Amino acid sequence: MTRYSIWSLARNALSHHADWPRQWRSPAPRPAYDVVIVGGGGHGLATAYYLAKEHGIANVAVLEKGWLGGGNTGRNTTIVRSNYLWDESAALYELSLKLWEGLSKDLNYNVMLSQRGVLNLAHSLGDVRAGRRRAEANRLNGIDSVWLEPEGVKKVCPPLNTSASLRYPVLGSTWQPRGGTARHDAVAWGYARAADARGVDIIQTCEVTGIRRDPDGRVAGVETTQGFIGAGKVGIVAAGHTSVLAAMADIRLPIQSHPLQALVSEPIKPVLDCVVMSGAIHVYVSQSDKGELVIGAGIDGYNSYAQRGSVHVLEHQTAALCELFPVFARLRMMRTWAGIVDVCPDASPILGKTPVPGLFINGGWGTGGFKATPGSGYVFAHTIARDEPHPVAAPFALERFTTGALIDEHGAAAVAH
Amino acid sequence: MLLIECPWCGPREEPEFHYGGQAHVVRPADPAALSDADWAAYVFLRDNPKGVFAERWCHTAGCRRWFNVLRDTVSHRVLAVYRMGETAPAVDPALVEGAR
Amino acid sequence: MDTPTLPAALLEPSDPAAGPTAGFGAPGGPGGRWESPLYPLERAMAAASGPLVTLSSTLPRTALTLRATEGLLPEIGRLYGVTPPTTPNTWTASADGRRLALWLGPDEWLLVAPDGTAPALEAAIRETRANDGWLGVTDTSHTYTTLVLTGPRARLVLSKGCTLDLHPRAIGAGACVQTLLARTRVLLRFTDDGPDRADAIEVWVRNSFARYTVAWLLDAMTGIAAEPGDF
Amino acid sequence: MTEHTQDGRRPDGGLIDRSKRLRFRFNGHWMDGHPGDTLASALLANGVHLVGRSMKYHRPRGLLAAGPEDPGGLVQLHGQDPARTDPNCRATQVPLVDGLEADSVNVWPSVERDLGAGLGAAERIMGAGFYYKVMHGSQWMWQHGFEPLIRRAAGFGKAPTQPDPDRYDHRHVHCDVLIVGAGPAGLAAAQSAICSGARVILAEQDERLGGSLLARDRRIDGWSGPDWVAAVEARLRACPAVRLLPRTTVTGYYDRNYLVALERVTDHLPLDQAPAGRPRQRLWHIRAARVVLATGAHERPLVFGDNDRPGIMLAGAAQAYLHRWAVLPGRDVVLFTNNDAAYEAALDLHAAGASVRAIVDSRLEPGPGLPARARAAGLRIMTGYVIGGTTGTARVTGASVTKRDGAGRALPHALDTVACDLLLVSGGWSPVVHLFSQSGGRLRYDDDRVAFVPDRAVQDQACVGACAGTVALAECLAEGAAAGAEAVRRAGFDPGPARPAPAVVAPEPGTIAPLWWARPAAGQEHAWGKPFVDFQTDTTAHDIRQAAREGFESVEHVKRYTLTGFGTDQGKTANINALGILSETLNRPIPQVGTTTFRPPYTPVTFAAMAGRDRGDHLDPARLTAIHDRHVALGAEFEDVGQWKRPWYYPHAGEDMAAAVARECRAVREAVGVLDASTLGKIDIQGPDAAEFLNRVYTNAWKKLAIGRVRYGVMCREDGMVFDDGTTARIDQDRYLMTTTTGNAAAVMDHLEAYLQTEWPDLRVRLTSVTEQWATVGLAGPRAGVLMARLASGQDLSPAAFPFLSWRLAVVAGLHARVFRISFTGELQYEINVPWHQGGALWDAILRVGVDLGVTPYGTETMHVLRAEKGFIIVGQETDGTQTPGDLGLDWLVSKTKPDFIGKRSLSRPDMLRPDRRQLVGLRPKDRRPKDSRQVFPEGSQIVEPGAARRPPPVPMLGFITSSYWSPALDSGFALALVAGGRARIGDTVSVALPDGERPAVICDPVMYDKEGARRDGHPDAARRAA
Repeated sequence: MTRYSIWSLARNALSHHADWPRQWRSPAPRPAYDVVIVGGGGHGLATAYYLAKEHGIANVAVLEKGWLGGGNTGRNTTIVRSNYLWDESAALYELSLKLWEGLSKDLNYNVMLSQRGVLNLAHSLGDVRAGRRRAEANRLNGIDSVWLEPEGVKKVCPPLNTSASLRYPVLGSTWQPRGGTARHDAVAWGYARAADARGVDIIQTCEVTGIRRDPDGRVAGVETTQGFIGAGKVGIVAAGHTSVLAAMADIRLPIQSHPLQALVSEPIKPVLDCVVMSGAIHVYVSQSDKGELVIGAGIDGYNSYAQRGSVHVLEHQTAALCELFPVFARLRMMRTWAGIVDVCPDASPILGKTPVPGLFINGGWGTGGFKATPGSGYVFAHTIARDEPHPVAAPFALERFTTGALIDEHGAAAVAH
Repeated sequence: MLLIECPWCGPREEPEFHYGGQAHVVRPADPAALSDADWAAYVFLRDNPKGVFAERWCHTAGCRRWFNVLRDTVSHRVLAVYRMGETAPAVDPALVEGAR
Repeated sequence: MDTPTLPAALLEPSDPAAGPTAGFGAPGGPGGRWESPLYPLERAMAAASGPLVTLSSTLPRTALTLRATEGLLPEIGRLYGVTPPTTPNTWTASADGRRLALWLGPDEWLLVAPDGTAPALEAAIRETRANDGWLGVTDTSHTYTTLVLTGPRARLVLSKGCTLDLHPRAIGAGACVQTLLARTRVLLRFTDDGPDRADAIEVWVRNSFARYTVAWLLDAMTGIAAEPGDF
Repeated sequence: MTEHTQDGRRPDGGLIDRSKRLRFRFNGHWMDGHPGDTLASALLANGVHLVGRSMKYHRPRGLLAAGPEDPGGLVQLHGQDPARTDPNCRATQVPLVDGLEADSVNVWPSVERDLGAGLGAAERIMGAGFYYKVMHGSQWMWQHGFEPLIRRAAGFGKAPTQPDPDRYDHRHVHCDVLIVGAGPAGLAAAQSAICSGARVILAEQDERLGGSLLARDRRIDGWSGPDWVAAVEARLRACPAVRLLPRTTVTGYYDRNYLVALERVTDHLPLDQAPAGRPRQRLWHIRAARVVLATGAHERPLVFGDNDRPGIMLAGAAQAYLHRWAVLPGRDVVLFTNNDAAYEAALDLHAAGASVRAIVDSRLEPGPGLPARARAAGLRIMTGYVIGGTTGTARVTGASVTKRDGAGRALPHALDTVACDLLLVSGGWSPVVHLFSQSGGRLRYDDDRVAFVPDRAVQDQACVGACAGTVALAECLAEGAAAGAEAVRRAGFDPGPARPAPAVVAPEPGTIAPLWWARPAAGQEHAWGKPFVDFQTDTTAHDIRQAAREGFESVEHVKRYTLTGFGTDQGKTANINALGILSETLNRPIPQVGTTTFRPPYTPVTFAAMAGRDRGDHLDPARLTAIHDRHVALGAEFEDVGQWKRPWYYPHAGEDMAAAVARECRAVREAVGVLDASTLGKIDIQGPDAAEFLNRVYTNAWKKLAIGRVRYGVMCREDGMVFDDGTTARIDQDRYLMTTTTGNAAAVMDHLEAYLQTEWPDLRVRLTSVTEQWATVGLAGPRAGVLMARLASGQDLSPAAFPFLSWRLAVVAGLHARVFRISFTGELQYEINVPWHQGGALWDAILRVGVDLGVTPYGTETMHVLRAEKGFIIVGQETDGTQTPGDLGLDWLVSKTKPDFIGKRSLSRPDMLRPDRRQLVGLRPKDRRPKDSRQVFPEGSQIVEPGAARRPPPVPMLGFITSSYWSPALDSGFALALVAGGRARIGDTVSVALPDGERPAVICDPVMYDKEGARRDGHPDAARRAA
């Protein structure tokens, strides 16, 4: 792997950037691999990378039906934070945030992590109680979360309207300074390049159409649009299509797929220097390095695989934006899009083994998967490699729906739904 | 924005409706007789097909009736609307995007 | 139309203290027996009204929510003077126009009758219960605030917050629909009770939302004269 | 200061009103224009080509196009009112108004001398993906050094610093036919659809109808283009079923022919001329039975070295400026084309007096139509040549013409550098398929037209004219007419006889051969300067090739890696060239490289227009009780509970919240308090199976509740978690009245209806919400009985005659009421329900009659304190969706004998049986200091074992505080908490972990006040004192 640096950049500038090597190969699939990862998004690529790096398993293929990062990795609003309520989630997302903090260096790829801080606003006394509770739990879990009164919120985010005359005034906020945003595409590309360098085969436009099992029920490989590929183990990491793939192995999941829409404004000069989330009035916003305001909200209510949502949802979230930031009202919505999010009943992911030996699932992240990318890949790689859950992943096993040990993060999800 | 034909009120815009997820999930007659796993399946496991989905909607802002809809989750096309207690009608496969 | 052979109690208020002029204060005013949530807004509503659109509120009426099966409707019709309609999203009226039946759902109607007749009407309808365990009747007279929009641009004002096809070709006198207006559920009843049989559209909204709805309508009426009036 | 004159304006012609002069200011210079001008046409009339600077390299940029596809001419509009400043406006779409002020964006200190342009050598480094390859070594350096620089450099205009003062409108309409675009095809469609009775809407983004007919010299039936347009417009306006929407851009095409359009209502009017009350913009929501897309086509530029200088313009744009605005954008003209149609621009400019120095055609053999006319006109035509590069800085000064080598590459040396001040370019036309694609339609690449054209439609629609790839005017008109008639027919109307085809005078469109990049010869690729593809994001052909080389082969990857198409123009002129270059680089045909999907909006939409009227108080309805005005008059502070405004507390003059709440608490415990409880949900339940229904939805037993009695119940969801609680009264044999919590009222109603309609349709039960039928006022306190007796004179409502948990009909203050004896405070309490509209009268009477008893209005905060002293839960405060009834100490409410109720089965799952589940307990400060109200633990505080918080994280947490208050009655702070295995730990000392250290606390029974319930029927002492 050619290392990226200011020197390599300068050297390549001399040749007008004509000599840069491919960031990852485009190999034909081999007949079989030790592990096949289904899904070339951030989580899948991270899984492959950590399988190779942490567990020495490099005979791995990542199969992507379209282009790398073309699913939710390239469609989310790029928020990174770890201020989750329950211990299990806090461990997972904080592990992830710690990996984020060293990720650019680890991957030799600038993923543009920008730790400019995340506000989760409270608009009712109930929000205040929940916010304080979360900040306190975070603090005891070693997460840098604090509670801010409205004056403190205004200080952190001057353009925010903290006037008491708002329909739902800002009564305070949690504040995680280490939270922020990252460049979503770079995460996929950086992991792909690093995984490829360790020998992982990344195969695009290769759609999995079936999961083949041995007579004894163990997974044997996957049928794809490029033919059968044998596999000792298969990991499904295909956000938006988790249920569809699981169904190929006759597994029903407590997952429903919904559209999640987002939008950006035209680029403007820097005006917003942190991430602002409001679950109560349904909007969250940050400003990208390109100058666009990146805005999201809650999911559309119905099941869909269309990557398309309903416009009234966007109207409600822009109304909420205009309420919180009246100075943004004249700015313009430039681009909208939607992803498909797999939602679990308790707003926590499913991460671990399945009833089919050799088949593993990592999905159901709902609206919050991007921030978990490194941690998810890290613990999932461990789970696949050792055939037993990583301790941080263990509580997220499918069995929790039978025992009742749910990890209900509705209060901590960006928007309660 | 979906346009949904309420069986009584006719086509109305999506915000008038409340989504109820998969249709035809029958509540077990004797939950106590079920294993934990079977009960969990009833409470949590739902179909999530890419293609035709039989689902429930309630016309909350209108006549407050629940009814069933067959909808293509890829094209969002509403393929059929029928009342509670009725069985799903057959669908012309040519109309289904998700099957492609 | 059924010939009404109604007991007097169903025609006129049974409670002599009720009625629009009764109570502690002026009708609709503060402290009255029927204190409208709109009394602080009546002046603004009058001021905003003009030849293109008027906004006002109605006098109190009795309203009963009726739940029944279709088989019970003829009997209720005989009793009430008008048979509740089975055609969705329509309303029917008694011969004298004082009693209305609005379709709310396949087994649900809103009976609208002169103020003060609720107790007797409810009791009378309940009598029919012997026929059918499915019957329900609930006095909802005090649940709604009813507004009236008239004028050639009444529909235009509603179209700013209502997704229905409000074109006269699609909806006209005799229709009643439950839908959303801005961010609130409403019941719209279309009549031709305006001047020269023009539109008079009743907007039924639950009391707690009344001021929001009026404020919203007043805002939607602002500048209406400067807007192309075609619909 | 330079005085600009309109020396670019021709003496006659154009669709402008020369009788009026409009003054406007650009970058500080005052200039003139006329009504009918856009800012772009007025600037060109004044000889201004340099409008702005590009995003990355700060290159000078001018006006490439004349419409919404223009990538470069972004300005910040100012007005008299700084709150109305508007960033990133496209000069080609800004109608000129008197007094308009505009500045270039992203320049410092000025567009002419911009320091950002001095990057010099650094530019060389900044190839595609440059950011990803540096600054990955140190998070600190990146975030504090480099990223702020990038952020400051990026972005164009500046956000306003004040709230937007304008109004925005929404409309919802339905129609039989929506025609998008009023060019020739759209007008023809409209013309054949009108007068049939069908409802037709014609939306046009421009302020004038006509589209390309305003920008070309055409004749239809002997009329000039604009005259024909005017005649059609007059016919359309005469038809009442037609709605014309000029200045209205259809921006989004959604499911089932649902389209959204932005109308600019007053943006074209000076502030003082906008009628009062009119909205600035209006968002139309259109549900159409059929849609006719007549959205036209965008011309695309050619890619060659330094192809971005001001004065380089699309050929068709120059024609538009000439014909529509009578502006000659240059005097010495060179045309560079790969198609015949662009020759017309050279001919038009030649006819208008410009000197056409050369027509450079990349093809060896132009077609026979327009090129022949150009030749006949004596114009110099160079076929088989390309332009390699250009000269000039703030404006193009010359074009270097070069031959192509055997591989079709541009040779590195110029055959001739032709001096010019206007370089016209035309790479062919791209149909505007954005809306078609948004609707789900599939595109097809057409090799002959060198463009993507609509293929399979999935909605009820038709594409006509240039949008469908049709070029010849006569065919556009015919397609439009046919589509209009067909749409009318499908809607069930008779379009009448077809009009005869009009006689059209227009040039033959001719042929085209693709030229994606006039690529220099091998090894000389950088000889001619930067070949720009996306003029706004500064993507070059080299960037695209580099991306492909690095493995970004999907067009989506290339776009993201190079930022092609990510500007405010969304790549309208760039995307197809990028695709062409990628296709050549990968040596794969364009259809195999793919296209991108188009998503809304077609052009950007103002946020406030999306929000419409849902701003300020209209963001969400504030639900008010019948008694609201009384609370306001009493000076109440309000709490938002769902959409409701509830009185929180009623501060007297000089009182803070703590003092007010303490006073209210004492009033209830010692005298009598009055609470507006109207917001609780109320459901009238009728039918012979009502008791059975209650038995299934509540956890406890309901079949034996007597008429006149009331019972408390808790309901779960199927997962066994507490969902809501409240009391239900038996009103009659088959009739019950259920109350729900305020916030859950609608959810409970939905929950119950769903079970009735979908699971248990056999149950004869009818539900009707009566939340707003009743106003509810609670009287609580030892003197409540006395007050009640006064209000209900002649009726014995004393605790002896009217037992706890029962209800009565009564006349209260002269009003017919239902009175309930329930208690959420532990005191003697009556809940009086009267018809909603009489709530105010009841409240007035209570305060009047009870004044000597010390009757005191109390708010939700006091209510919360009092109920917490009694250990009563509040759903949503003691619960968060993860508590079973048992967790809350409500096991006594869970029937052991009922075979089933909603959620019952879930309660026996393994996790529900864990002894260490968090259970509701009370908590008191261990070292209690009387009168010290600081001894109130913050709500949400976590509870740990003593000393644990001093250890490094993660610190095991036992639970947390759900409710915490100062209790005047206990003279102490106290709390309710959920603590692991808490009920078995009563008496234990634990720590409340606060940011500044641990506080010791003792776990206790959650009922901390009057555990024996002696006060429920009225405290005898208090009652005696009151008497």
